[in-house]
Parts: sequence; C-alpha cells; structure tokens
Amino acid sequence: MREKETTIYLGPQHPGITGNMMVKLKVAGDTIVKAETHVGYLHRAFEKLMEQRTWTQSFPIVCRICVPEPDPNEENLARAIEEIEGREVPERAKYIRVMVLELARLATYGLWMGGQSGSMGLYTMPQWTIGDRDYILDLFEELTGGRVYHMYIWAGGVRRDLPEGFTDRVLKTLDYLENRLPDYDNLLFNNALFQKRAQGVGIIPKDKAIEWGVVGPPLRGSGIKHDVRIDEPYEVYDKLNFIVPTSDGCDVWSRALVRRQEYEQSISIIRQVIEKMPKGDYYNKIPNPLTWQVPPGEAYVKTESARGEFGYYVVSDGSIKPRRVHVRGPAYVHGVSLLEKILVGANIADVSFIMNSLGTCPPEIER
Amino acid sequence: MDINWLKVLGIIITPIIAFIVGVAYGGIVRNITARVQNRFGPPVVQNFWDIIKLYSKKTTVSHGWMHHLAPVFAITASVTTLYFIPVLRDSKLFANLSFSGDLIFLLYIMVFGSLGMALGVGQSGNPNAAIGVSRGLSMMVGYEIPFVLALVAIMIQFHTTSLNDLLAVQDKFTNWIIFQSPIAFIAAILAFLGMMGYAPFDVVIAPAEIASGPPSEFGGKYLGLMQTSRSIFTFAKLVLFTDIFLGGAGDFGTLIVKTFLLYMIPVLTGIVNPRFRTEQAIRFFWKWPTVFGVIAILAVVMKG
Amino acid sequence: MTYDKNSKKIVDIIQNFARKHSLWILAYGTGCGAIEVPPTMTSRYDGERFGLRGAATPRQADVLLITGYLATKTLKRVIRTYEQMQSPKYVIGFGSCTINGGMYWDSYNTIKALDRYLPVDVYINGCMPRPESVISGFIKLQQLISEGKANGAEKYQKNLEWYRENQKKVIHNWKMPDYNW
Amino acid sequence: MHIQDCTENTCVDQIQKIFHTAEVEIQRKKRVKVKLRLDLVPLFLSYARDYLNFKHLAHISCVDWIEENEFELIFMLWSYEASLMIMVKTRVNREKPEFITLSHLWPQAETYEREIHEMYGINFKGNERLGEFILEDWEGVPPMRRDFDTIKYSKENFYQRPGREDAQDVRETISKHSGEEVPDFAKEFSIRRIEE
Repeated sequence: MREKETTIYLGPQHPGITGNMMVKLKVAGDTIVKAETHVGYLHRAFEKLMEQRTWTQSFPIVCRICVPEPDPNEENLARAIEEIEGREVPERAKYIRVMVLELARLATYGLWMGGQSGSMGLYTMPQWTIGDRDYILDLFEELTGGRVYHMYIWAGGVRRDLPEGFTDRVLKTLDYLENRLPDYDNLLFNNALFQKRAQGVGIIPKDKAIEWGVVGPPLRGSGIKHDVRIDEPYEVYDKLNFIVPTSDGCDVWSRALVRRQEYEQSISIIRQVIEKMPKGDYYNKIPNPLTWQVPPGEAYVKTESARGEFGYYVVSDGSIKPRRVHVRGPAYVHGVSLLEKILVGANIADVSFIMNSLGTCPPEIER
Repeated sequence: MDINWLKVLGIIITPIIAFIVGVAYGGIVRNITARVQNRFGPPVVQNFWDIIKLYSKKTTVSHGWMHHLAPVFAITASVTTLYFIPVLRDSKLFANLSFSGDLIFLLYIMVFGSLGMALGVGQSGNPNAAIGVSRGLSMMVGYEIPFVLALVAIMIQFHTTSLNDLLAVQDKFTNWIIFQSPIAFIAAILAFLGMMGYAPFDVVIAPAEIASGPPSEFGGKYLGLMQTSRSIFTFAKLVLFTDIFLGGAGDFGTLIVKTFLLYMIPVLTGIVNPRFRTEQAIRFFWKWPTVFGVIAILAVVMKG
Repeated sequence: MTYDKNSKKIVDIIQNFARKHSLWILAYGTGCGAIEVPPTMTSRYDGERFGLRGAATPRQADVLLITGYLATKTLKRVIRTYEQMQSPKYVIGFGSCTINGGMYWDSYNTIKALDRYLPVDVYINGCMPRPESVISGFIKLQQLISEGKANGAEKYQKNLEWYRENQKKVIHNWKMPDYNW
Repeated sequence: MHIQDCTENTCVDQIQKIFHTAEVEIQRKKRVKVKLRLDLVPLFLSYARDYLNFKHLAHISCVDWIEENEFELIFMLWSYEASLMIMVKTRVNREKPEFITLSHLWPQAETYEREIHEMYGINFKGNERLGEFILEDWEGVPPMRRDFDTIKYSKENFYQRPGREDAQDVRETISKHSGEEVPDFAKEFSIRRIEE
C-alpha cells in the first residue's frame, strides 16, 4: 500500500531554511518523494545594476552577492578586471588578499559550524562559533572599516595598507581560534549523536558529484581532490604550503570532516602569509575611477570560497561600465538542481541538515 | 456533609505553586543554558514576562472548536496529573487526591494532554503541526515502555500501587527506592529524558525541521495556556519522580533541592547534545532503557 | 462594583511592561541583513538579555524584522506573514535599503520605501547595521511600547485600503499562494 | 581517444583536427577559447565531455550584443585531469533566439537555461522547466536585455522617496551643509552623475 502523500512548503519563512528560499516537498510518511526548490526571493538584479555602474562602483555591489563571505566576490571582480586590463598587482597586495580571503574562510566555517549544529538542535555550538567569529569580524573592521561588507580588495591591489601591529593581532586571534578547536571537537565533531545523524545522510556518489557539477567541500567530501587554490593557483597560493583534505564518505559527515580540517589549514596559511609578507606597495593606482575605461575583453576567473568555487565571467566593451558580469556561485548548482536530487529519499528531519552541509546560500543563486 | 477545607485549599494553591515553581525553573534553566553558551542570559523572571505577554495578546485566528479546546485539554491534563501526586509527604494540605491505585491512574492521565493536543492540532491543518503530533505520539510509545516497566518492577517489589505507600516505604535515606532498585531507576530516568522533551529527544518541537511542531498554529493566549500547562506538567513530573525514587520531600526546601537536581539531568544533557531523529530515538528507548526495565522486573520476580 | 479607572491603567502598565520585555522575533531572513541577526542573538551581544527571542512561526511572533531590501516576490510573502501575526505586532525596518532603497535605488525588483507597504515602527539605518545598532533599535522599540506609541498594527488596520493600494501597485498578480491552513 | 595529460597546445590541436571551422585560441594559461557555429556546439560539447574529458560544466552565460543583433552564449568546461578550462562561444540571432537544452549531458545545465530563458528570453528546446524561475509575474521585456531600462522601470513602478537627489554626490552635499570647500579636481567628478 502506498502511503498518503502530503505537500510541505519548507520556507520562505521557516527557521530551518538557510536563507530566503523555499523547498516544496512531497512527503510520504517521513520520506521525501519529490523536492522542488523555488528561488528568487532575493533577486536584486545585481548583474543589471552593474551594467549601470562604473567599474569601481561595481565593487560595493559584488560583495553583497554572498553575505556570509563577501571577499571572494571582490577578489574575483578585481582579478577579472586586472586580467582584462593587464594591470599588475604589487606583491604585498597579493599577500594581503590571501590573508583576507582566508580570514573570511575561517569566519564562514564558524558560521557553518553554527548552522550545521543548529539545524540538528545543538544550540550551544552556534553560540560559541558565532561568538568566536566576531573576533575575526573585529579584525576586518579594523582593517577595512566594515564588519560584514568590506569593499577592501580593489582592482590594482587593496584599498589600504595593514594598520600598525595588525599582524600581531591576527596571530593572537588565530591562537585563540586554534585553542577553541578542541572545544568544538568535543561538542560537535566527537559527538556520537552528530556522527550517528550525519553518517549515511545526504549522499553524493563520486561519479555523480562530477556529473552534477558539485564544487567545494561537498566535492572533496566525495573523494575528489579539486581545489581552485591548487589546480589554478591565484595570487600567491602556489608559494604556500597547505594540503587539500578529502574524505571518501560522500555524506554529510565526510563534508563536515573536510571543513574541519580546512579550518586548521586556513589558520596555517594565514600564519605563512604573515611570515612571508614582503614590504612595499599595496596598490597599483587606477586612473580617475569615473572616467576609467577598461579595454575590450573578457575573462573568466575563479576563486575558492569556503563553500566552493566562485566563478565570474566579466566582459568589457571598452566603456566606463561593465558590459556583463555573470556570477556563478557554488550554491547556484548546490541549491537548485543538486538539492532537488539528493533530497529524494531523505528523511524530512534531514532537509535543513543537508542544506547546511551543502552550503546553500540563496543570495548567490538569484543575485 | 463534611467538607475537608484543608483539601480544598490544597487543591486551589497546588497548581499556583506548581505554576510559579515551574516557570521560575524555566527562567533558571535559560540562565544556566546561557552560561554554558558563554553569555549572560535573560533575567530569571523572563519566563513570567513571556507568559504575561502571551496572555495579553489579541487572538484573532480560529480553526474550529477543537483548536480552541486543545490547550484546555493540555492544561486540564497537567493540573489533574498534579492533583494525584502528593506534593509533600505526610502533609494534609498537599496530599491532594492521591488514592490507593494512583500510580496506574497517573500512567493514563499523563498521556491525556498529548492526545487532546493531537485532536486540536489535527483541526488546524498545518502540516508541520501534524508531523509534530505524530512524532510526539511515536516518541510517547517509545518512552512509555521503559517507564511502565520500571514502575511495574517497583509495584511488584513493594506490593503497592499507591504513591503514599511508596513514600511510606522510603522512611529514611538508605531506604530510597533509587537505592533499593537502582535498575528500575536507570530505566525510568532514561524514559524521563524523553518525557521532558529536551535534546536529544526534542524532535517534537524541532524548529529547524517542522517550525515549532504542534504549537505552530497556536499564538497569543493559546500559546500562553500551553506554556502554563507545560510549566505545571514539568513540576508534576519532577515531583512524581522525587516521590517515587528520591523519597519525596517533607518540606518545600527539600522539594526544591531534589526536583531541581533532578531537573538538571535532562537540561544538562540537552545543552550538549543534538537531537535524534524520531526513529533513532525510538530505537534508543526500545534498546537500553527497555532492557533495564525488563531486568528490573526479572530481578524482582526472581527475588520475590 | 464601580468601575475603577486606575485598575485598568495598572493592567495596561503591566501588559506594556511584559510586552516590552518579551519581544519574539520572527525567524524570517528576508534579506542580507539576516547575517547580523545571529551575532545579535549569540554570545557576544546576547540579545536575550533584553528579552529578545526567536519565534518559529508568525502566530507566535511579535516583531517582524525586515532585514533589508524586499524583492517584490518576497514582499508578497511578507505581507502574508505580517497578516498572520497576532497583534500587538511590530515591524522593524532594518538597513538603509528599507528606508529609501539604499544601493538598490534603480533595481527593477526591489521596493524602495518599506513604510508604503507595511507600518514600520522603528527603522535601523546602516548597511549593515551593527549588532549594537540593532540592539539600540530594539531598545527604541521598547521605549515606544512603554509609551504606548508603537501602534503600527492599528495604523495598518485603519488605513488598510491605502496600504493595499500600494501593495497591489507592486504585486501585479494579487493571488496569494494556496495555503490551506 | 583519451587524453590524460592534455595541455593547452595539445588541446587546441585536437580540437582543430576534428572541428575545422572552429576558431581556437589560447586565451591565457589554463584557458582555451573556442568559437563555434551554433549548430556545432552541442556536438562539440558532447565531444569535449566524452573524449577530451571535460567533465565539469562550470558555467553557462549569455551576453546581449544588441549592436550586432545577437546573443552570445558562453559555455565553460573544466577538466579535472588536465586542470584546464575551455570556453565555448557561439552566437544566437536576437530576433528568434533558440538553442537546444544540454540537460541530458549535465543535469545542472537545466538551472542555467532556466535563468537565461527568464533573463534574456532564449528558448532552450527540450528543457521542460522553462518558465518562472526567479521573477514572479513578470510582463514585458526580459530584464537582462540591453533594451530594458531598469531606472525608468523602477521610477515608474516604485515609489521613490525624495531626498536622494542631492545625495548622489556626497562631497557636494557635505560642502553645502558644512561649508567645506571642494577642491578643484573633485569638482570635475561631481559634474558627472550616475544617471548622466
């Protein structure tokens, strides 16, 4: 006998949904038969707006595409413009950029740990990690003036040099975060209940992961060693020592393990960056931003964000405004087509859990 | 007719005390949780403000009469449960309505509130609430089994189904039932974790999964009634467990200490644990707690 | 028994005091401002000190926090959500884009002034507002409540036609999704 | 044939051997640009996927070249083995934009197609889920086309709160309020408004 199917709308107003989107679920008993995502609740038409703004005015726009981690967006646009224009970036600026990107990664992983455990009812973890994430935001605030949106990475370098004694404060924060890791382990990663819930849930098979276009930690959690930082090194990642952790479980648990190890890797990367950072210029000055014309050309640049590969396709037609900026966020695939596939057969209790493990973030799906 | 005025007075003030203690416990728990979470936490009286606010809200929704009745069912069940539990031992005022078969009666009446809720929620038509209720009923099937087994073991051991008789048995510290039949206590305390609805057994109200479960569609006064009922029921359960296992209490000071310590078991477990899925939770209850319950009965029967 | 004016007043004071100290925020991240709500509620800034708490469903919530710009698609849901909430209810406009469109002033898909569509009690400006300013916005709301001035819901009921007219101007197809609860 | 260690140059040679009409160039390290006729694109993509091992569809994009009355479709493929990206570019007529769906090759192509359909109005034959995706109840020109004027639309449809006009150049406003003198080089910028 078939069980009666009910339709459940998960969102847009729902405490379990990761952002403003909706998943329409057809449920038989506790098992999901069909999932359909509905997005567009956050559409601000950024790509259209960027066609109305000058190149420099586009920077405040792109960082708002991904709220938890805005820096890869600025990095992408800056690198795309530099590639089209052939503008050199000073060595010091490259190191500073890597430092900012990795700090943003740490902050995002803090947020992710909170979201992942909050989605299964462990409310102590978000309180700790989001509280600790604030110390990173403090660093950002000192460096850039903004807690969440930084607009720090510009075409040609970074907006300002590091303040005096900043690197010491970064190291101090890193020490603090590293000392907190055993606490996180005890509460979340070594928690038998978390393992029990995460293992065998939300499986993305290895061959399907390639076919479905999975990126970032979910891809590495399916056993494929792909990281833009290694495969197509940008900035100074080729001069730094770090490993790309992978795990073969293909489930939520292995994705969690990958992220947990990357957290440590990021800390080590920032330490290396601070050690190796040269002195010198931090900004290759651009001409008057209101009349600055970027020569015609196109570029596709990629950055590895905490949730996967961020791709920007930028076209210039030689005017003071971009012709087209097309953003491909990691959640674009994860949040729509992938989610619809792996939710089928899952338990209704695991929807929010799986969404968190994929890093679904609606603002970058619809932009 | 001879009216026992003391009993009437007891009936009036018992729920009030239960409400105040229950709500205060809620506030203290929120504070303890906050301290574990590295923060300051709300004032201890926060839960009173919450409940007053809920009662002062205007309610404009209606989903039919069962929807109105559901919170009333809940509060009736809580208060009735409380009435059949002797709050203080050897006290005329707080002996309430306990009679010789009250343990068995309590087993039934404790379920009543959830069933009433189920009926009311069914009428609201909210799928989240419906799922929440079905989860709640499955969970109940899970934790009732070890709980009943533990109580049966105790009933056989002491040849009584009356709480007052059980209290009489535990006349001194070493005679507490927790020491006389520890295996039954283990089974019962594990069931108690499920009963209190803290993590890892809070699937019923899991916000990230089904909004807030059964109360999804209840706001304002309804939610206020349900919070009141929850506070009273929490207190009732704590007193029940204190009476059965910890030798009851002769005065309010002892009662507060014992119930509070007992309350800390589910609360502290809840702070550091995520929640089980429904089927995982039921599997848990039917594994170890049930085994302990059966062992307790076997031990009693063999001895006896 | 005679009707005593003072007694009603005392009840009012107690009610307002309770309302003021128990503000349940609806868990609805309507825009990017939702990223500053977790820090406000968690260990560093701890909004629970002021009686702020999350509420899972609109029926239980008191405060609708509009965290940023509203796309017209979301506006439709937000109106629906707002009307499901039980009064007294309050709306907080969070971020510059709720006030005058902010940086989305020329976008074709976002509304520019929130108070044309929903009655806003308190605006918090900034993009993003820091958690401190969020908390200060809530304290302002508490002040308004205790003075009895946070009456956006009443305004909405009285001027429903004006609000509806504005809403329908933006939402072309005024057919709400088929909820059956 | 299977290319395990495909570099930019071998890749270009391989493509030119099979697709004679394709314009292939190395844009930079790890980027190969291929310009193709519209009808050859599906063939080329399945060839690249199955024989050149470009398994990962990274991106599908669209650019409106209104001056040439054409849309440009761009497909990005990534090869995990070779760490190489090829960018396949093709042009579609703007009057009757049509292409076929790629969702049988890559399931996630469906999402890209839905978005491009909605934003540019390109019809992907075979994709069953075209239709409302991001926008709701949208009438008129697809918004990402160049001939759609977002400023005009938002002024007509949304209430614009007054008081923004003078805030377009912050510097000017500040100097008006506080009497601060604007330096000469800054005056030149303040003439140019965003709206022009």
